[in-house]
Amino acid sequence: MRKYLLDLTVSSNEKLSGNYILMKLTSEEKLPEMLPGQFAEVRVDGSPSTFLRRPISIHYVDRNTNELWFLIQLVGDGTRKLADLKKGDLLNVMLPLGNSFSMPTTEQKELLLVGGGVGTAPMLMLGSVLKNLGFEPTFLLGARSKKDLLQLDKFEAYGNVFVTTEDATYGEKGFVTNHSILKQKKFDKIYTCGPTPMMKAVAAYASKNGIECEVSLENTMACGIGACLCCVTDTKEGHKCVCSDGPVFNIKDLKWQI
Amino acid sequence: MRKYLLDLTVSSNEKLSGNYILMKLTSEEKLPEMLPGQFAEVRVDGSPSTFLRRPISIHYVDRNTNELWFLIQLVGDGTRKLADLKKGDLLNVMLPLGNSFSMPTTEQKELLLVGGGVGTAPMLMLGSVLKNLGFEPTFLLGARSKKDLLQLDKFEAYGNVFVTTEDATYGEKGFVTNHSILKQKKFDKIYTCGPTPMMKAVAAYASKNGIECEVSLENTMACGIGACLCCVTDTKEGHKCVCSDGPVFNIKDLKWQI
Amino acid sequence: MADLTTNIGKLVMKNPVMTASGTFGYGEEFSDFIDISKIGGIIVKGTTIKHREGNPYPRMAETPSGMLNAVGLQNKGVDYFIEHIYPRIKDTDTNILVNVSGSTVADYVATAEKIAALDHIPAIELNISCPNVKEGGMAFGTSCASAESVVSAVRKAYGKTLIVKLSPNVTNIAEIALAVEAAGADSVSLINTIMGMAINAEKRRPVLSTVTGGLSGACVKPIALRMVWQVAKAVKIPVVGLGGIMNATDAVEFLLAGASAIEIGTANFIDPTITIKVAEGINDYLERHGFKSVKDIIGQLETA
Amino acid sequence: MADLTTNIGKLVMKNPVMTASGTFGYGEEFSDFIDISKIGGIIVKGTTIKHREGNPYPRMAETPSGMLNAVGLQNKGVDYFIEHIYPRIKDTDTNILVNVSGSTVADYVATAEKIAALDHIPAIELNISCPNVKEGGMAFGTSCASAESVVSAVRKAYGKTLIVKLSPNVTNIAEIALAVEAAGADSVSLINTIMGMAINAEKRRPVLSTVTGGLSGACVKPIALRMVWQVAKAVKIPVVGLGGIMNATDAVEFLLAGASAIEIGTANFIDPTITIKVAEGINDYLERHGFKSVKDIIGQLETA
Ligand SMILES: Cc1cc2nc3c(=O)[nH]c(=O)nc-3n(C[C@H](O)[C@H](O)[C@H](O)COP(=O)(O)OP(=O)(O)OC[C@H]3O[C@@H](n4cnc5c(N)ncnc54)[C@H](O)[C@@H]3O)c2cc1C
Ligand SMILES: Cc1cc2nc3c(=O)[nH]c(=O)nc-3n(C[C@H](O)[C@H](O)[C@H](O)COP(=O)(O)OP(=O)(O)OC[C@H]3O[C@@H](n4cnc5c(N)ncnc54)[C@H](O)[C@@H]3O)c2cc1C
Ligand SMILES: Cc1cc2nc3c(=O)[nH]c(=O)nc-3n(C[C@H](O)[C@H](O)[C@H](O)COP(=O)(O)O)c2cc1C
Ligand SMILES: Cc1cc2nc3c(=O)[nH]c(=O)nc-3n(C[C@H](O)[C@H](O)[C@H](O)COP(=O)(O)O)c2cc1C
Ligand code: FES
Ligand code: FES
Repeated sequence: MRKYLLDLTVSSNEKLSGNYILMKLTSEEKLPEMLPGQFAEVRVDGSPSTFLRRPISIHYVDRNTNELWFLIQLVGDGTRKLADLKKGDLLNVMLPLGNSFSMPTTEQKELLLVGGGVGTAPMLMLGSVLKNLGFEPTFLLGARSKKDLLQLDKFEAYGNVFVTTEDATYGEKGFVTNHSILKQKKFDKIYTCGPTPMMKAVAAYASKNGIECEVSLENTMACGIGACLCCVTDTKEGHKCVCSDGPVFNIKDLKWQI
Repeated sequence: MRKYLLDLTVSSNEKLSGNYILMKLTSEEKLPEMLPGQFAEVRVDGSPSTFLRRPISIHYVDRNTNELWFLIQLVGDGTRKLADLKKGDLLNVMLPLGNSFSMPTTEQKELLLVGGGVGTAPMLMLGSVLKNLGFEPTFLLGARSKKDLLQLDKFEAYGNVFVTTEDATYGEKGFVTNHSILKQKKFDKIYTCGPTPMMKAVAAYASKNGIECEVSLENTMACGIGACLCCVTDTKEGHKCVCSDGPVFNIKDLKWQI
Repeated sequence: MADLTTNIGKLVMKNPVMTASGTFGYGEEFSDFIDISKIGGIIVKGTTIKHREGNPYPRMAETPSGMLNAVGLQNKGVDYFIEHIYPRIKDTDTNILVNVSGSTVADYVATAEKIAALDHIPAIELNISCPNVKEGGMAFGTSCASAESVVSAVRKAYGKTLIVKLSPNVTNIAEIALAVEAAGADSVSLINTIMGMAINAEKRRPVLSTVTGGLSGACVKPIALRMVWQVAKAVKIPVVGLGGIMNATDAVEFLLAGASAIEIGTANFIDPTITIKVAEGINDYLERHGFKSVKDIIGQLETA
Repeated sequence: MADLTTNIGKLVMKNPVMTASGTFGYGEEFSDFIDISKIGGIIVKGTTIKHREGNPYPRMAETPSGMLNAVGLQNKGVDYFIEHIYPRIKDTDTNILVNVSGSTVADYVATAEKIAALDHIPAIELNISCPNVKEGGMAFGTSCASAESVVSAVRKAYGKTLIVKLSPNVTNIAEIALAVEAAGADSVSLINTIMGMAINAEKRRPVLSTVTGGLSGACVKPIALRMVWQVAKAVKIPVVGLGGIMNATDAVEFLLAGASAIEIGTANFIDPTITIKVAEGINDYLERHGFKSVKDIIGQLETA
């Protein structure tokens, strides 16, 4: 897929509950094709401690308004600087980068999309694409606390949403893998993105139940396009780049001890 | 004189003609004592290429409004970043630094204040102080072109103002040292700040005519308080720091070939 | 348009901008962003005789105005390169150079010999300065004797343009450059990364899997520029300068310090079009200052 | 409040924060901003046997996340120090150390002897690593033999705590540290500045009067941290770590890497209160992680 280097215009940049922002970006040109699971490398200007670009997932693409959405957790200087951007400011992005979640096979009907924390970001785009294809995806979203649950209303537009919070402020208490839906319903394919321990627990559940499972990994990145080999992960075929061979991997290809 | 490290609040930041800004800063506290010729070391935040503070002269202190004024030429990333500051933003400054212009002796009545380019900055504060002491200072201000003439109306409040521009767009054409006022009037003391070639020409005029002359030097600075010895200039007593022994020097103490 | 052509040994380049090994993949990774044939030369990934998995992750840490890497020469080996990658890139209309690494003199020689057989590879860059591998690598580049031994051996086996990439982790880089010149190198390139380290204070652990890594990016420019100047004064062969070049002004500084060509590394990550911008910016500088050719500024720093 | 006291040889410090020579004047320059007696130790300017004018200006160039300086040990000489400066600063309620420099072994010894007579100076830092002087300076710090010779000579003449400041401009800093330890030093401090260079492309001239200068500031931290770690593993004497420390987290990293104390240099220029903030920040770190004493984290980096 062709990659672009673009100056996009911020059309809105909203502070969400907790420590998150929802940034919408637009362009005079039609936004390029992007697939669910892909990401952008964002240049952060005016932050002396931010030397490299920052990888941010494609949260959603609204083709009607020609807007690209980012859902960003403010964890350090780079992301905090992004929160300062105002409507009309420009943001330089390289995109779309990486592979994408694979579409279900003809036998796979019941799809579970598991997101944890800001790892829910790519799940919205994935859910919308699956819904457009006629699926009724199930979302299972986990968070520390109610304030860390992001975009619930948006997810509800594309499927049933189940929630766990660690402090029981919303949905069921505990981790996503404890949620009762996993006992009630049989899924054919699981997609997940979130903290590594969560993804490993989900992968363990999937592999125990013989369910196909794709995970979206994080890693420290420099180039974002497979050129520097800084972002590798262990796979059965050796080191693979998370930025270009991933970020999405099928758990059967990883060397996870699950 | 005691030095302070302060977070001042921008009360206005005006773009002037040419490539200059007039920044006014205030504080809830009374601004400290400052003398004409002293400067501040300004911390520039959010500019990745600006590692050290930037020295900026005290342009003027308005005790009625409790405002400190900076007159700044935008030459690089640091000064350009300062131009982005808006009313209400904070600016971290160390001040007042350096020595100051010395007050005239009892025999010195006719005072000439020569400023070139943004070197006019400290001359406004000096003029206002001299006027308050009962003097009628004469200002001789030089600039490339009309658009580089700054704050003329302000200077006029404190004395007669004569002007040269290199392109004859305002006042007499040429350099300050060509101005006819130097032939018409005999001065007892000259203060000057501006580009080094201009200050040397002024110093040569002063020394030829036996007039006392003080110049305000520039140099590359790191600490601004005499601690690092990065900013020395040659004097008859050896290397002296422009930041703490200066920026104001009497030309008789310098080793200028004039 | 000024004349941007420059020579490194027998190598003729349309402009002095090359890409630094390990930062530009095989060039293809950047072809969505720029026309890579407009670059003076593309130096591909560090290539070794055998497949190398490289170091475990994490392999990268950001630092003030720079980054540390600990990739450790991950590559599929020279045979894989020849069979699978070379055919894809060989017809790019620019110079394609291979960065050759090894753990023993024999490894270096064997790899260089295989590359010598490739018609469309006019030169190699011999990497005797990688700080991220346990054996060989930097060790060859930190003493005159070992640098001399590996370069002479490769020189015998490799007839095309031989550029030797020096390590900055030494007391006297000019001395090493002289040894390399005496051993028959056509050119030296410098600097490779500087050995550095990052710590995660909260976890009380190193950030990199290998504890130490190689520092690159804007932060190293003052050191790189100094070394290029020292080496250019010492040797007669052309020098290729790199380390922290982020824009055309930086590149001009290296040319003035004595480099006949420059390489851009880490800056590619921040702006994938930077190579083209730097080539254009060098041209602008030359025109603005009234120089007809880039050769008019090489080594023209006035220090008197 | 955690226990911040730390020892360097016989020197006891109330906290591990010192000021790096040449960046903090004689301490007095900062007393409008902070109570300097709250700093663990103040290392005053490089002092030589005779008055030195230092290098011509310009002496400073800003670089990405750092700066170059070419001060060249400007100072009025040790006698002037003893007569005019020492009386003013001697009663400051903290450790005042003198950074001793020289062009010959005899110079170093003579200066150290004079300082030894001062009751309120409990230690010296022997600067064998200044890159900005023509003679001596760094030359002593870049070979084991010369480092050994100057340190043994000073050791004989100086009975109090002797800290030797090492140059980073070497192939193997641990080797130099071992030589210095063998010669009788009580401690080593590192790093001094890294030799670098800046060019004004428009003027085609070096920025500094001396062409090259010493690089310091945030940009050098990864290199300094690596060297401190290497040296701390090699020697038994306590190590003082510095180079690019800008905040308390940086300081903790050096302690974890094995430094028993740290020095702050260039950061003083950006924030004249930084020494106090770092001391407080180290305390916060210790409390947050449940450590009773700073000694509990010195060298406690887990690399396994
Ligand atoms: C493919 C990919 C997609 C991503 N998508 C999103 C997204 O949609 N929304 C979002 O908020 N974040 C996303 N991230 C994470 C995001 O890139 C980091 O949070 C961001 O780079 C932090 O930058 P910073 O300057 O704010 O923090 P820094 O100051 O760089 O770091 C702050 C803290 O975060 C840790 N950290 C930094 N980068 C990473 C990383 N890549 N992985 C794990 N920990 C890190 C640091 O170790 C440090 O503890 C994604 C990461 C990857 C690799
Ligand atoms: C005591 C003193 C008082 C000053 N007062 C004022 C003032 O009131 N208003 C004002 O606009 N400027 C003043 N200056 C100059 C001001 O400090 C510089 O213009 C500023 O530091 C440039 O910062 P920058 O990041 O914008 O430019 P940079 O990117 O740092 O530099 C841009 C260009 O300016 C040159 N330059 C940078 N600093 C200096 C310097 N100190 N002297 C000479 N050339 C320099 C550089 O070589 C470069 O060519 C003063 C300087 C001193 C020493
Ligand atoms: C991620 C990464 C990988 C690198 N791999 C190699 C390599 O394989 N061979 C080599 O000679 N240099 C390698 N280098 C060093 C660069 O080619 C270059 O010498 C160094 O980064 C300094 O230049 P820069 O500051 O412009 O990046 C690598 C650098 C980076 C950042
Ligand atoms: C302006 C300046 C002057 C210095 N003078 C000396 C000196 O006289 N003696 C010395 O041993 N080190 C001197 N240094 C080196 C510092 O003490 C310190 O080793 C170096 O700057 C690295 O630390 P930093 O990055 O925290 O500044 C000087 C550094 C600077 C920036
Ligand atoms: S970040 Fe460079 S290869 Fe993935
Ligand atoms: S700038 Fe440090 S002494 Fe003047």
